[in-house]
Amino acid sequence: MHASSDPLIVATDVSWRVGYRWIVRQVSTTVSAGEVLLLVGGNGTGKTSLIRLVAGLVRPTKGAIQRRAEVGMVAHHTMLYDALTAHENLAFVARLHGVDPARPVELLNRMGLAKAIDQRIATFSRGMLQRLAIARALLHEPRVLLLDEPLSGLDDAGSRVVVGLLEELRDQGCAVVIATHQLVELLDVATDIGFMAAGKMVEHAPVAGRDAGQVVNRYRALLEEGQ
Amino acid sequence: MHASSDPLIVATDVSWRVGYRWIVRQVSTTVSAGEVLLLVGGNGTGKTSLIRLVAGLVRPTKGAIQRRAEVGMVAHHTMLYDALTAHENLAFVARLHGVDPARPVELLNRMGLAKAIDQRIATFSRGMLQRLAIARALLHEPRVLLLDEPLSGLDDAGSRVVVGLLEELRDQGCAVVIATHQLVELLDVATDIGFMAAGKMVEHAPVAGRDAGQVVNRYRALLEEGQ
Amino acid sequence: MTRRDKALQLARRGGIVTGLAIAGLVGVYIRALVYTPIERFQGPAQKIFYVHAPVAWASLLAFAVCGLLSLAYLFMRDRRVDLLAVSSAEVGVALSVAMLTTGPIWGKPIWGTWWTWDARLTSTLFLFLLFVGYLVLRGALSDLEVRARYSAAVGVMALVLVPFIHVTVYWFRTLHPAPVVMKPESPSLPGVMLTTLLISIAVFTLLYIGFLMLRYALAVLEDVKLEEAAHELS
Amino acid sequence: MTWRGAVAIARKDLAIEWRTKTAFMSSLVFAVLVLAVLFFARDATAVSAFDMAPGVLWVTFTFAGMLGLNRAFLVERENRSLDGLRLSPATPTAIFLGKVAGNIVFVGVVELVSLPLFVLFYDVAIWRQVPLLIGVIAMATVAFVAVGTLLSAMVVRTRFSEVMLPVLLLPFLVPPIVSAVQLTWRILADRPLAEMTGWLSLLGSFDIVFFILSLLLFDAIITE
Amino acid sequence: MTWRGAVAIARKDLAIEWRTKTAFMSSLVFAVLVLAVLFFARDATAVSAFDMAPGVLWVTFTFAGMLGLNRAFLVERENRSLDGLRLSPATPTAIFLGKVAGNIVFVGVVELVSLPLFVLFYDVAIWRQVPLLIGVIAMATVAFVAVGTLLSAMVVRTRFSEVMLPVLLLPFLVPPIVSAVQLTWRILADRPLAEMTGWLSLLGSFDIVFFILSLLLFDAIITE
Ligand code: HEM
Ligand SMILES: Nc1ncnc2c1ncn2[C@@H]1O[C@H](COP(=O)(O)OP(=O)(O)OP(=O)(O)O)[C@@H](O)[C@H]1O
Ligand SMILES: Nc1ncnc2c1ncn2[C@@H]1O[C@H](COP(=O)(O)OP(=O)(O)OP(=O)(O)O)[C@@H](O)[C@H]1O
Ligand SMILES: [Mg+2]
Ligand SMILES: [Mg+2]
Repeated sequence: MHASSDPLIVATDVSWRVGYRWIVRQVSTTVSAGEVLLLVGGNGTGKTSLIRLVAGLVRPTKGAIQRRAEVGMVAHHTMLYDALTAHENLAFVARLHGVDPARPVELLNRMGLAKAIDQRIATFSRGMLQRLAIARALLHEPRVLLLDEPLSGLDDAGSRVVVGLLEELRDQGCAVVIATHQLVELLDVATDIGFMAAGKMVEHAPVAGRDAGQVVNRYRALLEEGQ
Repeated sequence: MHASSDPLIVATDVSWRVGYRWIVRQVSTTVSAGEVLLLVGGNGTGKTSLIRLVAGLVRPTKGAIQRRAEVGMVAHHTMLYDALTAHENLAFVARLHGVDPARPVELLNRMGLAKAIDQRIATFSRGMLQRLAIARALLHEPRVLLLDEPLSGLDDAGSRVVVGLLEELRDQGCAVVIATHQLVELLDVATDIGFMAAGKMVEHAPVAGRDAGQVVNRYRALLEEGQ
Repeated sequence: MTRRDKALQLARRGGIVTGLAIAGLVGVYIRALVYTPIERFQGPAQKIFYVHAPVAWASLLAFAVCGLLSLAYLFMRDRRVDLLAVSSAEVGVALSVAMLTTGPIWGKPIWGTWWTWDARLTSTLFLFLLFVGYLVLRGALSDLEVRARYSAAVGVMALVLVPFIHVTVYWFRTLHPAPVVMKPESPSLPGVMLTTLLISIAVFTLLYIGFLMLRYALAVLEDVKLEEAAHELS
Repeated sequence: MTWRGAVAIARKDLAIEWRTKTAFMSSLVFAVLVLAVLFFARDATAVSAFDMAPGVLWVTFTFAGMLGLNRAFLVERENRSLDGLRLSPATPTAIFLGKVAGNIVFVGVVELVSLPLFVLFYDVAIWRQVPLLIGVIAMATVAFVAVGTLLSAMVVRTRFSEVMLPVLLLPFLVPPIVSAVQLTWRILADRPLAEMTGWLSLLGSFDIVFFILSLLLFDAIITE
Repeated sequence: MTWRGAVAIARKDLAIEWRTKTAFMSSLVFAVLVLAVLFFARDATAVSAFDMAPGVLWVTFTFAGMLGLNRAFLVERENRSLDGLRLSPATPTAIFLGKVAGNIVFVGVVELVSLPLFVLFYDVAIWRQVPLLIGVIAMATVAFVAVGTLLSAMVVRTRFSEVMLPVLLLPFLVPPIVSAVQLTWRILADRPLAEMTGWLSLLGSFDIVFFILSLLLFDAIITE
């Protein structure tokens, strides 16, 4: 691991307000090459908002964010074109990024979409869309990955493929931020865990040395508090 | 439990084709009052399609479906109006169904949306939308419940609320069909489990007497086969 | 006999009918060019008449059949009726294109204008566009059953709409004389021309039936192909 | 049952429009803009504004109305809420009537607000004839909305509703719009009622026939 | 870099349209329908079809074009794919140029296909003038698409794009459409070129100013 030597995401005192409400409050964090930060927290605590801020899709009301490498993102929306096939969608992204045209097929196979490669995605099932969205995010081999509920809608096989990929990417020196509610599945791949509550990152700690049960209990306790 | 005495959903040899592809193939099943059928299977195996068929939103190409009570449904799409608040959305559904106007508030509280009751849902987070979609489905106390990935996007607290509700509903004599990938969370509430593969229901068995590990292993084995 | 054999047989018969109709068309033209006198005012341009008028009739027939079959579909919900209706619509659109091209070719020398907004032309134009819309709508819907139902609804609406458009445009026109050289009202034809025209109408009706048989057979074959492909999967 | 559903749906649709008013204000501004653009998009030496006025009025109403109509079902498509309606006990008739009522109010208000502006721009003010004119507008609007509601329920299933709705709808608008234009210029020119009965009865029968037809066909569209 | 992105985006947009052709066919049929409806939406005793022709042509092109323009960004809104573009290395300039190119092709093809029909329907055939007319159409289309692309990128963020685009866009279309109408009737009436230079230079300068302005402002719209 390359940890901490090479910070790829630096967020300093980031806050974001819509109307009179602060949705993200003074979040400061650094994610370095080889680190995987798991964002957990209750519904509506600002995980998605934070990820969009980090991606640069919204501008923080206060504070600043630095991204020191290209970004790949899985969002709640797939960012895909319904009228195109799976392959055409990825081919477009490949052209945009100037990536090897063979890469889409490679990734589609990896994500288990080989059979649906020339199917229009308007007819895809939810899980198939999620797989394609993940392929889209990884296509240009970005060193910063922002994944908002990447396992959502995936079957067990799909989840394991994604976890496997994430392990590889971490070891290759990517900086990864994952917002999720399925922390048990993702705990192994994580190096850090950030608990969100009411827009604040109330705790931010390395995973090493804590077992799954401990983390889950802490998460539940924080959820209870939030209620 | 009222099991088997009172069949609320009867599907006989249901098949559905789009173009040259059979998406659902000869599925026959009966769900009676007090039964909870868990539909599990890989991505793109036809769970959502089957649920839409059972709901009557699409017409089967072959076979027939009977529903003997009003239906409540949670789909991949929320069926809510972005421009309205949480309460207005439910109030509309309540009016459509001629339900007690106090029920929306009651359910919103139950689903943990008390604080967001007058917030426009266009600004809801994914999990909040999912909670509201569940409240919408339960509003008119339907005796047939069709839930497509009900836990998706929910935090741990939300999941537990939903599982609690499902237990109540089962014991009150509802017939419930749940498509999900999170079978561990839902196994306790299930009475039956149906494995889907390539549009077929390849196995359909009661849960009683099997432990979670067994079921999960069987699910994984079936997924492997499907690859 | 399997569905496929039946469809193939129908296609063969449709081919024969079409062949007969085309032979008839050749006959009509021999008659028109050799035995029917050249019209006094219009000259040789008038010969296109023996295509134009019958093809107009055949396309209207095709649309009417589609409308009636659409109505039938809504009651019977039989896929075959839907396939027959769309076949008729497609043949109708093809025939209208022929009508809408021969019309101006003729109209330019005769009326001195490519197009005039009289009742008949206009209602046919709207009808043509409506059925193009019908086909476009079908193309945009993937579920076969939904596609059949929705297009049937449009077919029925179109059937009811045509008389309204006709009356509307007729009133719009007749109340204010149109600035065209000659009004496209039916002139009285000398006997020989009338006979030729009637034969030609019969020939084009036959042509429509032939096309319809062919197109329907094709639709059934496609349907069979889909079903067979589907069976391979199950 | 049908009434309760229809009222709930119409109320909900109007609540959504009332909530933001963006769509309403936009439609209104749009109507005014079309009035203005049509005013300028003519060869002023050949065509006087007054002569063009009836046509302009109806072209404006048609396009503004089409915008409104499209919205009514887009709202149901956003999160597939139409599925929710179809699962509810609301009958197809209730859904149709609810949607039609909501649309008539929306389109009607846009029309009534832009009418005075039209009178102002095109200098056709004959206030005495206003009740008659409003009657004609009402009749044409009913025809427009009934057919439009049916068709928009269909095209909303495709990814192309905003382009397909006008394509399917415009042919159906020929009789009502032409009648309305004919009636409008007669009204503005202060012609005797006798000259209008023909067009009035055409418009009236179109209303009746297509309202009923749309209502009946809507059933086939909305139930699976 | 900019070129690669622009080409990729234009290509993708055209591939989407080409895939189904529904939108294209619909826009075409729509244009024909508008031509026909405008013919009937007039008081035939007062206004001759020929005099109306230039106005009709441009009203038709405006509405058909607006439909097309709306689609171009709706496609990006479907699954928020615009976010994907914004995250990509494609510069705002590339996105703008790609979208403009795709739109010009789409709108241009619709215009060129409906032009002969217009000539036919309104009986204005003067084939000699066609090159000049096409030149005017091209100039007006560029103005239309450049401003429209900028504005549709803004409205697509709202839930009301289909109503807000025309509202924002129509005022900007007044100079190009009026110029185009003026030029068209002069062309059709076979007037000397000298009578057109004024309008031509107005149209030309509008093109240049607004293309550049839209390009520059697009940056501010698309980047956060
Ligand atoms: C596309 C433009 C069209 C043009 C320029 C055109 C032109 C003509 C002309 C010049 C005639 C001969 C009339 C005469 O002898 O004075 C004619 C006859 C006829 N046209 Fe067309 N036509 C067109 C479209 C249509 C359409 C759309 C129909 C639809 C039904 C139609 C149906 C007929 C029929 C039935 C006749 C023969 C009977 C009669 O003369 O009344 N035409 N057409
Ligand atoms: N554009 C907006 N306007 C107003 N409020 C917003 C907006 N976006 C988000 N919010 C509010 O901000 C809070 C955080 O939303 P966010 O989507 O970031 O939550 P989350 O942590 O991703 O939740 P979930 O686990 O449910 O996905 C929510 O309460 C939401 O209602
Ligand atoms: N309208 C359609 N046209 C064509 N194919 C379709 C259509 N709807 C579904 N399919 C195909 O049918 C299969 C089953 O889809 P479905 O959505 O039912 O799967 P699912 O079991 O719900 O999957 P997931 O777990 O990913 O949600 C998929 O392969 C999908 O591509
Ligand atoms: Mg979220
Ligand atoms: Mg599914």
